[in-house]
Amino acid sequence: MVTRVQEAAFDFSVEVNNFQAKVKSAGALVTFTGIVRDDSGGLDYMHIEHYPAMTEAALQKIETQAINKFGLEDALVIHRYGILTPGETIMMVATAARHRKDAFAGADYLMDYLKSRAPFWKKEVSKDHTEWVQAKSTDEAALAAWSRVPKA
Amino acid sequence: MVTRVQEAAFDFSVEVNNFQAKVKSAGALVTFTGIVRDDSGGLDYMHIEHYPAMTEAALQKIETQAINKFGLEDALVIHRYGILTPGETIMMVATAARHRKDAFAGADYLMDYLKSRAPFWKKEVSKDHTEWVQAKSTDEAALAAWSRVPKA
Amino acid sequence: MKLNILYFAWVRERVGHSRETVETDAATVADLVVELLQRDEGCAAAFADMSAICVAVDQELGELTTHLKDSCEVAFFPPMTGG
Amino acid sequence: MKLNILYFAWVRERVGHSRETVETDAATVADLVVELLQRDEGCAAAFADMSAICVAVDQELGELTTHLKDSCEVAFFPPMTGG
Repeated sequence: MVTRVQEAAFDFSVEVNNFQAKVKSAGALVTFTGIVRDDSGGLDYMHIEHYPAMTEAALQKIETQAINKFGLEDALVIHRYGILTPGETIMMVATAARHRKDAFAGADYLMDYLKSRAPFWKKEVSKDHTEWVQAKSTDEAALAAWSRVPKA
Repeated sequence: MVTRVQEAAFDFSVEVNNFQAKVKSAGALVTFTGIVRDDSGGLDYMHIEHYPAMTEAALQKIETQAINKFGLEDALVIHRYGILTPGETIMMVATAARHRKDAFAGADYLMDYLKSRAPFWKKEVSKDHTEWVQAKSTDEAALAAWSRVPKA
Repeated sequence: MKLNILYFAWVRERVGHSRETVETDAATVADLVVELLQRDEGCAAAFADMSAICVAVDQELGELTTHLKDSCEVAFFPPMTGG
Repeated sequence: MKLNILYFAWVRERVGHSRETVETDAATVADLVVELLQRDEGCAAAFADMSAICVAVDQELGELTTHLKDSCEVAFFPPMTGG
């Protein structure tokens, strides 16, 4: 299990290769990559703030939950903070499982929990406008839905 | 949209980098990788047979369906055939979407359809045993479930 | 009329070869299967349980009731296991 | 007792700084919020709608009713937006 919080960019290829090399009995590997999107066409950058004393522990807790709930062989979470420009990779997760459905569900679950339980805040900065990304009411609903999914 | 059927191994990193470079407006990228698993510890290799005249068209049809159903920015499918040993990558899909849930659902949908509608057959060859991998009744049930998911 | 028939996976193994051209008057897939069933032991074993076999006509999934026409390609195979 | 208070995102922007140490007798998060609300305009703006704010006590998510003890770390922030 790997959890990393960092300002620097990471190399998705290297991370996935390292991850895959460690999981010998997995038949299924799922990755998710989050990328800074520029919907308005005017975004200068996204500033991601986090709560250093809490972040790593929160990510580890979420990752452990996902591994246990879906019987994953392994999981990986990398999340960046600081200033990121459109097209840059914000974060990634990877899950490895014997079977396909568990790998998918594990990655989806990780993302739902990272969204609402990992202490990051995103501010979108454009030339004439600055705005904090708001949580959606559907984010909490997504977490509640997982409690109805039986354990693997 | 890219669809490839090939005997040779492919480089996951190169494929994902090329894929990501083309999808400028995506905020979410999901990949799935299928790997030859050796459950018994005695698997020599897996022999994957396919129906050349049909395979490419079947993959393109499945990919187009996924793109339309989930409003994907793009999708990628690469599937190998021939002799593959434990740990080797059988196939991969990648999906890019503006939003996370569509990228996940698109990849999950692609895999469900590839499983039961792409003309591949897998034979597991061990020293003292040879066995065709059997389709599961749950495979068809998975396809039926997608017809209940509203279009994006 | 002439049909090109292809066999895959264990259907191919039981029939004993991967492709052949047959001269037949079979109007549907079902008619063709009845002919093949009577041909030899290998075919009889391959087509003993039609619920375990899929068919494609000209590379499109078909049914026992699918009509055949001259020079079409008929493929028989077990349920697919891609992915 | 002494508390270490941290503010993040727009809560930090409204309060005007990211951390401070306060001397207080607040027994719960709610008591502390009442004190902060009365301090200045920035705090009043930050804590005007407590339904829009989350709290963590010693890096664990808490509630308005969560008890405070000497030297603990209290963090106020909007709902998280990771991923």
